[in-house]
Amino acid sequence: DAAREQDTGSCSSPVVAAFKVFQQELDTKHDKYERLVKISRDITIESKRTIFLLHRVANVPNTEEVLKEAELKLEGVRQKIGQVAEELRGEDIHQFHRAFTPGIQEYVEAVSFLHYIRHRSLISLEEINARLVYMRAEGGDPKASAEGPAPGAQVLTFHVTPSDYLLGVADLTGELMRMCISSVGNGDIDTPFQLSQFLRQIHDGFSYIGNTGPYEVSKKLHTLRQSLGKVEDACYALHVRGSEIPKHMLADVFCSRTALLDSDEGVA
Amino acid sequence: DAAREQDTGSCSSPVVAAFKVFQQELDTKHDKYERLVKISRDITIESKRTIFLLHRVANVPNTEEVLKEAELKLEGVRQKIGQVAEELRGEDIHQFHRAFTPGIQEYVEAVSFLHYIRHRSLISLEEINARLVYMRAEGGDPKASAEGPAPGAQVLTFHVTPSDYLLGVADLTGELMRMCISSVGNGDIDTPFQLSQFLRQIHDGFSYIGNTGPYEVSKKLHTLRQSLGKVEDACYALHVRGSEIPKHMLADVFCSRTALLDSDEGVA
Amino acid sequence: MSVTEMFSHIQGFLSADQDIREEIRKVVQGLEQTAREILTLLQSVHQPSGFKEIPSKCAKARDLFCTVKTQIGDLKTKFPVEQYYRFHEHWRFVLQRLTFLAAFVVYLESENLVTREEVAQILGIEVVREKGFHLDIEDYLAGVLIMASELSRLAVNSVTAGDYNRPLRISNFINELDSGFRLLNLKNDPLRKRYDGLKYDVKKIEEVVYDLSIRGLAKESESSGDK
Amino acid sequence: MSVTEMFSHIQGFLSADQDIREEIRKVVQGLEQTAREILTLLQSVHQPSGFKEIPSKCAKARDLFCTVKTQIGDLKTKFPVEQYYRFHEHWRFVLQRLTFLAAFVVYLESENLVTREEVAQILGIEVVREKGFHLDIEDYLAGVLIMASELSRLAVNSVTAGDYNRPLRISNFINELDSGFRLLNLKNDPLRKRYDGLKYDVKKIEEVVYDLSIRGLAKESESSGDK
Amino acid sequence: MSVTEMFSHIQGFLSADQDIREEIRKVVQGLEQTAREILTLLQSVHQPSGFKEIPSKCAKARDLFCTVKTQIGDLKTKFPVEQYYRFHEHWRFVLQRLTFLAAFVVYLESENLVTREEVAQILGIEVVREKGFHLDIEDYLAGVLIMASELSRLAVNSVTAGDYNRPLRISNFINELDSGFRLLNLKNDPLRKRYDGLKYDVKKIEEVVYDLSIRGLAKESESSGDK
Amino acid sequence: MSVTEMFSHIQGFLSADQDIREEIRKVVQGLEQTAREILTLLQSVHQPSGFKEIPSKCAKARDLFCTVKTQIGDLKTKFPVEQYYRFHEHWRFVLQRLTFLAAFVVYLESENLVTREEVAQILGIEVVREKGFHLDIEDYLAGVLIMASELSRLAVNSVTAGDYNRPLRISNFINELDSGFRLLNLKNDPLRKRYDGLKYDVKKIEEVVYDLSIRGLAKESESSGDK
Amino acid sequence: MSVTEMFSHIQGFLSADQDIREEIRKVVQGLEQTAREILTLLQSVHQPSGFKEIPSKCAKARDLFCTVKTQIGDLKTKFPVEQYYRFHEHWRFVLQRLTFLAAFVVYLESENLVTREEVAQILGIEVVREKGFHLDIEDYLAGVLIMASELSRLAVNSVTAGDYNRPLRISNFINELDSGFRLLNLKNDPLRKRYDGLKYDVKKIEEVVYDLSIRGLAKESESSGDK
Amino acid sequence: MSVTEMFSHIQGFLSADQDIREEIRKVVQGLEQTAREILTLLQSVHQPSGFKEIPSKCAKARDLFCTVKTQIGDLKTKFPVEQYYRFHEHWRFVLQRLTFLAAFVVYLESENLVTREEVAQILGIEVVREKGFHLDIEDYLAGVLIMASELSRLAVNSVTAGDYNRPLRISNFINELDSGFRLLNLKNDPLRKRYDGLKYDVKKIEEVVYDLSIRGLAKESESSGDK
Ligand SMILES: [Mn+2]
Ligand SMILES: [Mn+2]
Repeated sequence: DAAREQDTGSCSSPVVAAFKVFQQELDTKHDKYERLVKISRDITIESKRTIFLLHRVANVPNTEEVLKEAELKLEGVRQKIGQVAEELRGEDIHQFHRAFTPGIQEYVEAVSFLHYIRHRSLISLEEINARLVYMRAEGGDPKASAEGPAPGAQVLTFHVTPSDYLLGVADLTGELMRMCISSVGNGDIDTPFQLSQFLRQIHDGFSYIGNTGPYEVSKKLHTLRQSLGKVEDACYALHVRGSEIPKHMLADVFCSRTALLDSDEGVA
Repeated sequence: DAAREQDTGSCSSPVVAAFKVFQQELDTKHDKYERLVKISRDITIESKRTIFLLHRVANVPNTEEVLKEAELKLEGVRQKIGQVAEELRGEDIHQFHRAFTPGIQEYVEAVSFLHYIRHRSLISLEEINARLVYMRAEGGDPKASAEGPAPGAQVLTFHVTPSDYLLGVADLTGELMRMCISSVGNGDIDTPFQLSQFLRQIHDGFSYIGNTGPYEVSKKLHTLRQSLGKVEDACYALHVRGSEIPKHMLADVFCSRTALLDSDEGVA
Repeated sequence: MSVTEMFSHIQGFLSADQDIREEIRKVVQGLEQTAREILTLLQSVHQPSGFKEIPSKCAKARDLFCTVKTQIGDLKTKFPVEQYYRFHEHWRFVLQRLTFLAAFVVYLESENLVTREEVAQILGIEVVREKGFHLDIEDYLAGVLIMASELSRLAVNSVTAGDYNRPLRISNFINELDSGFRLLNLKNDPLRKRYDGLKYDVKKIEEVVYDLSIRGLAKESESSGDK
Repeated sequence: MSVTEMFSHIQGFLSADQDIREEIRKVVQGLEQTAREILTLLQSVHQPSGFKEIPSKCAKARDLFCTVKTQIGDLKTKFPVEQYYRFHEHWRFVLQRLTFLAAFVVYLESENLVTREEVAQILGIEVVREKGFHLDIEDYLAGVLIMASELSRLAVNSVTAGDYNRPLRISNFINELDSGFRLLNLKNDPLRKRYDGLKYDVKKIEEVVYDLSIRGLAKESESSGDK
Repeated sequence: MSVTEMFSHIQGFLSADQDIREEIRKVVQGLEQTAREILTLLQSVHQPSGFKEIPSKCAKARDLFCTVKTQIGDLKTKFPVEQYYRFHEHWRFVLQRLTFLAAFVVYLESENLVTREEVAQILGIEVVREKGFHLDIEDYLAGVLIMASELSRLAVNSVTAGDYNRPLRISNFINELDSGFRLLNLKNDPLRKRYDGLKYDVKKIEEVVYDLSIRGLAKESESSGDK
Repeated sequence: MSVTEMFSHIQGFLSADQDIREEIRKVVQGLEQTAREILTLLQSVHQPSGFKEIPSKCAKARDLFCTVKTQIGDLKTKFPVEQYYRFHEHWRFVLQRLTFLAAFVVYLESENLVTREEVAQILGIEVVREKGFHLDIEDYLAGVLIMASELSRLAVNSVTAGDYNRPLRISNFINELDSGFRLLNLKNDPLRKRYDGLKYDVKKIEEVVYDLSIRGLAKESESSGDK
Repeated sequence: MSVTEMFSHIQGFLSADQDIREEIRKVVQGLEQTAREILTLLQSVHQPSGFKEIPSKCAKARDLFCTVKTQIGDLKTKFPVEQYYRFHEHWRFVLQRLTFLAAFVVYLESENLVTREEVAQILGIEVVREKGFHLDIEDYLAGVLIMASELSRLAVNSVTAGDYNRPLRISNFINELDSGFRLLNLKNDPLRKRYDGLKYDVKKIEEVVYDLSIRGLAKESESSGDK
Repeated sequence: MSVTEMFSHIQGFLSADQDIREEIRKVVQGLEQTAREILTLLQSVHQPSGFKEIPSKCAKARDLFCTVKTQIGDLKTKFPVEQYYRFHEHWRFVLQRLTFLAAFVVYLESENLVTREEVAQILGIEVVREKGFHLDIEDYLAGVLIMASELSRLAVNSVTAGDYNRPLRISNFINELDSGFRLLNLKNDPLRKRYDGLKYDVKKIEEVVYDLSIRGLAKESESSGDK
């Protein structure tokens, strides 16, 4: 390669010399972009699998174990996000944002789903970002260390943008809706009402933001509204069918049925 | 992970047992698909860069060196296609076709471009496929060798489908058009006429196929027609301006001009 | 080889491909016809009167599956076996329907989940791709999910027909199926969408069981609930 | 923090963002206005009468670039410097236009290709991202390509104005530029499209040079061609 | 004939065609108005109070169908009969609506499925294409499917109005209709899509019957269900 | 007048127009903000606990409508009144939202359909175009249709909150609205599409009433149903 | 007022509006017809033979503009003048075409740019919005841009017809027009897009002038170029 | 007649219809194949060498049109003639292509515009709808417009092949065609869109003529231009 360049007649030209630098710069940028796309795909896949895992919570006796496994998977995802952060070290994060935004949104969806199951609350952007702080280990990534001994190079952070957070939370509502319908099917009558309350809050939050947010958010509003509708319908059905029997009887009925249907062991 | 499965109450169920097998099978398939997508992206990028390299042919004194470098790059791409073939060993190629078709089309575009520059002819599907035959080296890829000592495992082939070939050739016409316009700019008056002849043949070929081919082919026909139009216009302009001066003078004019413009060294 | 020859050559490939597809389409149409006939046969189980006739209807369906076997046998001859996925879209839909019908028959007969092996055997095809024309796993799963939704309908109609026992058995069955599906990591594809529908089937059946429970109609099933 | 509070919090982010964009838009409008004024100034070089005035027009353009500097200085204060690419789309277009204008002035003055450093200096910005508000490489390249197309027009109009010398110099210049661009691996993006246009500019200039050559009008330039 | 003459001649054809379309559009607007009036009339059957008035409402609807007849009579005069399919799109939609309304009236009167002959007679048109302005078979089927969805709504509202008998009869009727449709080999067109909706109507009605059964409200009707 | 003078003159017109649009956009943004606040306020009626607070929420909403009035008052000053339709697109969307909110408040307070006059009065605008900034009839209708869909949601949530009375009243209201709309001959435009959604709302509410009826929960409300 | 009364009332409004639009459409069709006739008349200037007939063709076109005036006079009676922008889309297109034609006639007659006042006068409408049916400024500009592209065609055809003088005059005219447009701050709308086309017209004409220059054909015209 | 009988009956109709469509599709596929062969044959006129062979290529094309005649003859037998418009979409596209090819052959032979009668005769069909399978007027016009764009390409390639005469004749022909089309009042449909493309063809050919004129290459042809 170098040999050829030597031979090129016009290689003495300052214009061509300048463009050789540009070539380098552009290729480096595109290569980085491509690496980020690949990491993002990995993040997406692992986050999606975590979400599937979390839906299994309702069907296993030991919830905590599933949650721990999910936590472990997400720890792996966070390592991948660490790689993203590593690639972005010293870069303008927005320059490559399009390369990794799908992965990050999916991570937000997964981590907020886990958080909801654990704490029945919405994880905040700050809480998410707080876990995306990386300390460089001793024998750290050589590529990263090659950047030189900049002060503070030991700590690396990744910041999820507010709009990626919003988009991830918007998708979370779809998973919560699925969880709600499953709960009803499992005879769990508390979760749906909790979920409808929670979803309503998120829905009201998004309505409050309305069209002032990024375009992608407004686009997801319709799906969100549909999910809320499904959850409200489910609660309505639970209430209506509950109306046919006095409250104190309900517990008895459920007791006997729980004995009856062995695989029907809801979360709580 | 295994521990959790042991604990699951319903793990004795044959249904659940069967689904565990399904889970394995699906995940394996998705993982393979994902790996193929990534290889395909690499193939695309390297093929595109080869095409850019080939456009530099007109500007360097030693054409052969550029062609060799392009050949080298494509050899690298073929190694990647070898990885695809390795992944597809024993699989139905059409099952994963969507994962790698963009890369293969781009490779066809690059390899047929190189072939045209060398031989001024259209590479055939058979010629392309003939170079996608892989012999497994002794210390071969361990993943591949793990598949066991199947007879004939030493030779691996990859077959470009006719429609990927067509789609790659359709894109080639765009590159040929670029080459034609550049040639005119470089004062090369033979290449454009050759190219217009060649493009017309390809165009007629595609018209002959018409809408009997895959949908994507018909979609590219419009661009192809535009490229042909640009090339025909360029030849027209060359002819018209050539008409203003007697043929025998033309050579003189070009001689003096070649001396005049130092960087204007065309291919032929 | 000239460019023109090359394109003629390719055109040869393409028209051969189209001919194959045309042939496949015809056979698939026949298969769809048979599938619709089996469905009509089995629909009667939703009728109050149809409950007693289940065994005879299943037997007749089994007969029609022989026709299916013949038709699929015909289909297999239409294209090289190793190119299954090249033409997959053509029979994907009908194979899912047939899997559903086979699964439904097996359920009606034995209240068991049909295995992939059994479906393959009923349809006269393979389980493993390497062995020949086979049943894609996602098509098998899709067929099973269609059955789940048919079962939720059956649970409702069982009650109308006065059979308070069946819904509880269906409930057990569907719950187990649901546990199975929860183990899978699905992509955002049609199968995922269908699987989302399963949650509604489970919910519907749960509601039926609830209705029976609060009315004490589920009692008798307790004894016979171990099917 | 309640869900409501969280959304208020996020809403805070979002409206701050919108305010910044609003501010940026206003400054960018001013920049576009100035860019149009510089363009109008430089357009006169295409007029037969305009050729002698090039130096004075360039001087005036340089004056207007001071206004540009002030406006960009204002722009820089509107957002945190490390978030350049967050708002890039807002000024990308005008920065390409301004690069074109700077490159055109420099060409008219010296017949040299403006460097990225020079553009940055003329606009009062940085070359290296780390140092502050900078000139993105692709925007620099786009600006240079706009100039190439302006030069092909200039070659044509030079002949009309009776200057048979300039087209040959432009031809040399553009050919060198073309050699430079050939070194780049571009994505399928707007820049690639613009670069495809360069081939037509080169072709057009080549045609002009040809027209001059066959008429023996390019002769005199041979002596002065080494500028 | 010169090119100009030829094109003047052609323009004559084109404006004649446009005039016909304009005329057709106007008559079709009138038809849509009448169709909306009939619909409003029949909507009252969904009201608790409306159940007793069914016969009188049907009679009034029959009156309005006379207006429809006149309007269609007018429509027929607007174009040559053998060009029916040339302008089909203009009246296709309203003809489906009118078929629905005719089918609904007939169902309310007799609980029978209207035949194509009856619809044709009510609308004053032909069944057989060769005989004149006719009812296309696919439009007939579309109209029948619209009615099916109206009947599922009627089943729900019957219960609200305290009529526990009607849903069972509707259920039988719809099941028969469903079996009928299963005999058809529909293409992948709008009709097929509409037909896919039928299974939701069937399911909905089955759930209504279920609700009545489990609460013992369907008892009395079962004995008198042989209507 | 030279070309330059003419275009300077025209630029004066254009920037005046752009300034007006800029001003309008700003005021409309404020209106949207207020509309979102009113919406957030009224959303609480869907909460189980929110039912008792309806009067107080409506009162607060009425307060916010005063802000709306001021903002619209401001909007009116931004452009000459006879150019309403020139800038209509800018406020069309928010005016439909505000109409919906006004209609919703009025419904919650009195269970009546807000008239165009009332909306106009609540928003501080005119009904009659000639008198000034007015409420376009299609925007009024669009707002009313948005409310219909909100009411179907309210019917569902009322039941969940234990109010079995409200759905029946909503059902009557929506049926009346539906009859009203059936009187209109809508073009094939966005309004028509929205209206097509109304029949889903009607059906949804009918099913709620059905669920209450079959469980005897609608009994008590029927007696007191004359609101 | 009952809901029914209210909606009947509204329907009155809606049909009145639809009638107006129908009327407008008809008149606009007539206008389009006349515009096409004027265009055909003026097209002859592109023919070698047509150059001498310019004055007579322009006179005939002026006659046809009287018909236009009558038709626009008719159009004005179809709707209240202050609702101009309510129906603007209906005549926007034809008004731009007519402006183009008027501008072309004026150019052919005097080689001047038609002013907005002149167009208004030719079409029998107003310049100032307040005074009545007027020519929107953006429609005037669009019409002028259509003419620019017609002039680039005319430059080409002038050379074919042996008139080497006209292209130079057109070139000056178009350059002036281009400078004029550069004074405008256009939004990102259809007009902006059309304006982007102007630079191709400028370039095309410059190339024609170049072709004449290099062949020494522009010589004579240069001396007489002060028209 | 029971519902089942009725639907069996209907299925009879539907399959007859589907069979007809299947048959039509097959014949149309054959027609498309022949059309592509004719096209390939005629494409050679764009080759420098192809110009002399025009007569022989046209003769061969005429031969292939006999095949077309036979195929269309076959097509006619597939459905009742009065249902032309029922199946129009199936052959519309290929009929436009064939019209283009016939028009192209006629142009190459005689440089005349093919009439509708001639096309009909070449294809072996009718002009008048009442007489049988005919050539719809809009399909004829579409075919003619496709030829116009082929002619603009031919004009370019004629020059490359050294024939400076032909472009001038094409230019006259296309101008006449353009005038013809300007007499038509086209709706906003695909034909209108295609017609908008004609003006690019006109312009393109005018530029070719210009290029010849300015270089004095059109001289000789002008004298002999009265063909
Ligand atoms: Mn998700
Ligand atoms: Mn390419």
